[in-house]
Amino acid sequence: MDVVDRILGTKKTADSNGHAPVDSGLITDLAALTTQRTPWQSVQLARELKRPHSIEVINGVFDKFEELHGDRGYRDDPAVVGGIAELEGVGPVVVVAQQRGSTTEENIARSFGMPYPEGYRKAIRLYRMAEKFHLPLVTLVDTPGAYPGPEAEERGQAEAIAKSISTMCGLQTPIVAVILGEGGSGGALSLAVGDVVLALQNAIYSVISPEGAAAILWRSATEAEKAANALKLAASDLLRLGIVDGLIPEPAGGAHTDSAATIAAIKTAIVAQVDHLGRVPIADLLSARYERYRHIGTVVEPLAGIAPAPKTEPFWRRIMRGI
Amino acid sequence: MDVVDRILGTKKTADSNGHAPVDSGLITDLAALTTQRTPWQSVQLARELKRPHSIEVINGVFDKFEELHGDRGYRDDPAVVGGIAELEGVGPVVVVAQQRGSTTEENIARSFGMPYPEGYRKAIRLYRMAEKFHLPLVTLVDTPGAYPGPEAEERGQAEAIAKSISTMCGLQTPIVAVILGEGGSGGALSLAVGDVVLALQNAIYSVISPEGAAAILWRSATEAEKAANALKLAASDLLRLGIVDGLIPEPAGGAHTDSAATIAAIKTAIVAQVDHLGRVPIADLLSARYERYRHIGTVVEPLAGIAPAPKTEPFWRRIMRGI
Amino acid sequence: MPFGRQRKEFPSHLWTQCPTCAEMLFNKQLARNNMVCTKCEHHFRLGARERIELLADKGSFTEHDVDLTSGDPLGFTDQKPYPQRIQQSQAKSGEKDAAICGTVRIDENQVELAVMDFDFMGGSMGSVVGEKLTRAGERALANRTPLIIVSSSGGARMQEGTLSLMQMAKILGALHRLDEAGLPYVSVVTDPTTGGVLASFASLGDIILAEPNALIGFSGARVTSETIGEKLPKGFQRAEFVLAHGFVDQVVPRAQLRERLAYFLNAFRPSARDLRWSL
Amino acid sequence: MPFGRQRKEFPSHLWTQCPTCAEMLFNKQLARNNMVCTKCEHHFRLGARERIELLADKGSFTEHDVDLTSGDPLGFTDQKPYPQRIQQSQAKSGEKDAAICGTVRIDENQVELAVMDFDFMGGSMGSVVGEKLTRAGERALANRTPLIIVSSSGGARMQEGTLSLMQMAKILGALHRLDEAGLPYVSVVTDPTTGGVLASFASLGDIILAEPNALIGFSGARVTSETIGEKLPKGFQRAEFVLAHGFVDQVVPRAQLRERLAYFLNAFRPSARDLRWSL
Ligand SMILES: [Zn+2]
Ligand SMILES: [Zn+2]
Repeated sequence: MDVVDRILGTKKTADSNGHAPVDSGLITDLAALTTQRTPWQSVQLARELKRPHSIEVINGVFDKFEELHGDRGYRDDPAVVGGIAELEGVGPVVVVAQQRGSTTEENIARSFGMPYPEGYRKAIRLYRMAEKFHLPLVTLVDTPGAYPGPEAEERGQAEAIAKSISTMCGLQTPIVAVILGEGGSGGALSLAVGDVVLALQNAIYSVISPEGAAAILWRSATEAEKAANALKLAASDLLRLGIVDGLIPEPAGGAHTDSAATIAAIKTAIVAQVDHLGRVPIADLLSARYERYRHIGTVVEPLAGIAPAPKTEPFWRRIMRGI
Repeated sequence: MDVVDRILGTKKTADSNGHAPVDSGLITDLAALTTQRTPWQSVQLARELKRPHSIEVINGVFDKFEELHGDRGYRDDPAVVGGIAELEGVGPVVVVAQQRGSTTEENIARSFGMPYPEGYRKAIRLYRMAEKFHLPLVTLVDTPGAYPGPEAEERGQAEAIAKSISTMCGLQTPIVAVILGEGGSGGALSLAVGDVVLALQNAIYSVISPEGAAAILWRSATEAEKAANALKLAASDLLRLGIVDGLIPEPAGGAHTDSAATIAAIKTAIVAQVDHLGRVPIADLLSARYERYRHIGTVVEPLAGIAPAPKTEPFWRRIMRGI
Repeated sequence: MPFGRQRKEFPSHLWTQCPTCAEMLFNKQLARNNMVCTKCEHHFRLGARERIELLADKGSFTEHDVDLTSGDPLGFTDQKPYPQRIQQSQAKSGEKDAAICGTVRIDENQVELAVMDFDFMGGSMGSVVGEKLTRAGERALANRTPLIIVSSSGGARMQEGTLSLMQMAKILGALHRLDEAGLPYVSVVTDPTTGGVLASFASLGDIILAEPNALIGFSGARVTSETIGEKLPKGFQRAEFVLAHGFVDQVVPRAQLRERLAYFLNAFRPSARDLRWSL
Repeated sequence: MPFGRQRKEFPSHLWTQCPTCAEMLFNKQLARNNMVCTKCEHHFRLGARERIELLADKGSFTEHDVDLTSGDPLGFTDQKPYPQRIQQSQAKSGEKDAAICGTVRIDENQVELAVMDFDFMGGSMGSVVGEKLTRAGERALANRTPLIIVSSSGGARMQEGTLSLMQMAKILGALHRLDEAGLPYVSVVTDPTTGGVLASFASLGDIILAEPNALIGFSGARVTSETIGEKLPKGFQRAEFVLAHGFVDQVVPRAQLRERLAYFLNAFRPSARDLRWSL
């Protein structure tokens, strides 16, 4: 595939320029995972109140973050934080993140990191700004999901999520998405369509919360641990399934035991990925982004042969690693 | 100017195809105005409750109107009516209009034809639909102004109007705007940026209502008639100032005395204009639209010579008439 | 049906009671009326094959991707294994999964048509639905024809976990290409359309049509109600409510759906005029 | 100033009372602090020339269209003739009309800067303001530089009738071309910005910055209040209110405005990277 070749060529040029390998500091091989946790342990760690949240991560990873507010239509949603910041060695980027609180007051003010439609519409506005000014886009995902209240329904939660995903699909600028903690369903995906999608080692990303799945499928909320196992929502599962491209290692006790080290690892990963993607022609990037999602999923087609999930690494992960 | 030449060339081709002259049925020469009314009489006629309003005009001018609803963000505003319709001899077009009521109940339901921000956002959505599917856009203007309540302010009345005007400035499809009755300030302009702007003979179009101007400038709302004279808001004044390109004649007693005849005249005018504009390459159309507004206004520049309002017909009116 | 006497007089394989007007409806007549109550116009759910029958020009339907079936990428088991659920649904419905796709003509317009089937695991969207809808979008792009998707779904399929979630991005990627190519996409939203289906392709049509009284919402009303701990407004998440809030273009009775779609397809068909405009 | 004693102690050509904290401020000190109260940071209105001084790199301002003045296209007379109003405003302010435009450098970025002057007929927008701002936009497009407009206006100028209204479309036409060319436009909204100025260029910046407590609204609060016949919410139409409702990016204290503008101009400056992206 010539897109792959062109992108890999770009990568080699970057390497010979003295840059570090793009996957430096990332776990892209499951065998390299030293700590093994159960999915349920990951769920607990991902939701840990003291886990570094988006604003703390933004302030640690980027310089001179200037927050930008508002959706130009209804409200500034504090559950979504976005703006422009400097990324060391790269230059200005646009950052969009979900922000959950570390205290009860902050959680109430930010609706526990559950965006309203206007939060997604603010995100879309900032995506378009990134595109207009050719700034790479970095998103940080950390949400239990989109806010499920009646006002959110009335103002078009579904429409806002759909448009956010659609906008990211065609956005003419590089996108790096990082799942920091909890990636809750469509409310997370609407910030997580990217050229490269990374996850922290103990992050989770799921189509439904384990509690929700337990209530529906096991008819008992107490079976959440069982559901967490079945849903394959842990970062290591997501890596294996080709949903994320690499894991950012956390300290042995979890990210909250050493925020500074965690944030340093996030910074290393983001710098490498944004730097690499910035060297790829935008048309190639958009083709690869389309293909990245195009090939996720497992279908069986008896007459035309079987097309199950790729047993080897998907090509976009090879692109990322430059091999 | 080569754009003008190209557009005039297009016009000649249309004529030699057996089409009627584009200004047929229009008053483009003030000397041809047989009925002379005072501006204040025009204000009364423009606001006449029984004057044909947008839905009646749409149903008379177009075939098979299918209304489309909603702004995809907050609400469907009944003060703005829009959709797709067939225009005889032309094909499908997008129509967007302000709708005031003919009864008190309808007026309350449609907030007296004063759109909320979501009304303008619905309009913008339909403009984009016209652009995507290469459908000409016809707008009908009839509003006292944008709704001035606190909810409209909170949801961004100013932003919605600004974006609507801006969208029309760059919209890649022909636009014909018709001022049916009252053209109230920015709330009207947000539907009235066009390649050709027509007005009914007794329509008005003003930066502020005569009552509002009287209250501010004469410090007395009873001086509204004086203000109406001073503001030059009558259709004949607008034609002279180059703000509208032609007048659609009304029956001697005013449009409300013979709706059918009025609507027939509107149809003749719209068909001719849309048909003509549909023959002009879109790049030329956008250049001429830019120039149309670019040259409205009177400034004096002592060092560089005087650039007052054009004494002869502005070029875009010549384009419309094909001379 | 509160009375035993009624039950005997109206055996359920012959009669259905209308939940809106309580009229007992003869099943054959109900089917002949496209599952709309002949007395009060209550819209019952319509099967995917019947929907295609209703919309397509007679005999114009050519089905695609007939044999695409689901894998079990997660080895998922809740109260029974996922492959067993699939097999049972296939046996019960006679369909391979929750979407049927094909090329049709509607009033002479060639169109890619995809219809979701609520009877198959609640119309849930897993890899097969994602793949079939994406291919439908890609075929529309390749043939430069419009795309129509009729939605009816509880959302993403939990048994394929995050892979189901990714189908939203996969389908929207294809729809985005369709949009950039200037091709029409019409979304028809039927009862019920919720969750990840509503939060992706169902909400983004150039034209969005809904059926009367269809349940249309992102979060289940139960979840929403629990969130605020109070009763929801009347008509909440019903088609007419969603219309008033600006998210669908029209609520169209089923009897008019075919002609309405034909109208929009004809309006959006490129004309000779377009060539001149591209000068 | 309720007491005669105070009036003598604080003659108004030397002192100004802060309307927020009631502190008596020495005029020279107030001017040195860019018309911000030294005690409570209340932002007084700032003249257009002082604004340019505040924002532009020292000595970098080259004014354009200095001598553009208003005609009287309508022969407008209210309580006095329009030309007389213009002349009086010119004599009082020393300016020709309600906007001053020029090319400046801000932190080494060449920028077209337009500043409205509320002191000139309430900053009202007639043909001259429309023409000057449009030319500023066209210069930015020609030179491929950013554009900054600092708004302060009661809206369109009634004395030029519908011609004033048309200036909104004229300016937005130029801004639309700027946007299509990928050039940045930053709107700075200061006290007060209302009517047709807010409903056009002031509301459409890539970045929109407002000054603290600035009055920002489409309809006058009096009109709005009469419409509902009740009191308005606290802080209605003030910068912080408008921020909470999503229509401005930041409320920026005047002391930080210059560096904040510089930050965004630098962030939006095309880099070598862009060339590669256009491949
Ligand atoms: Zn019934
Ligand atoms: Zn003070």
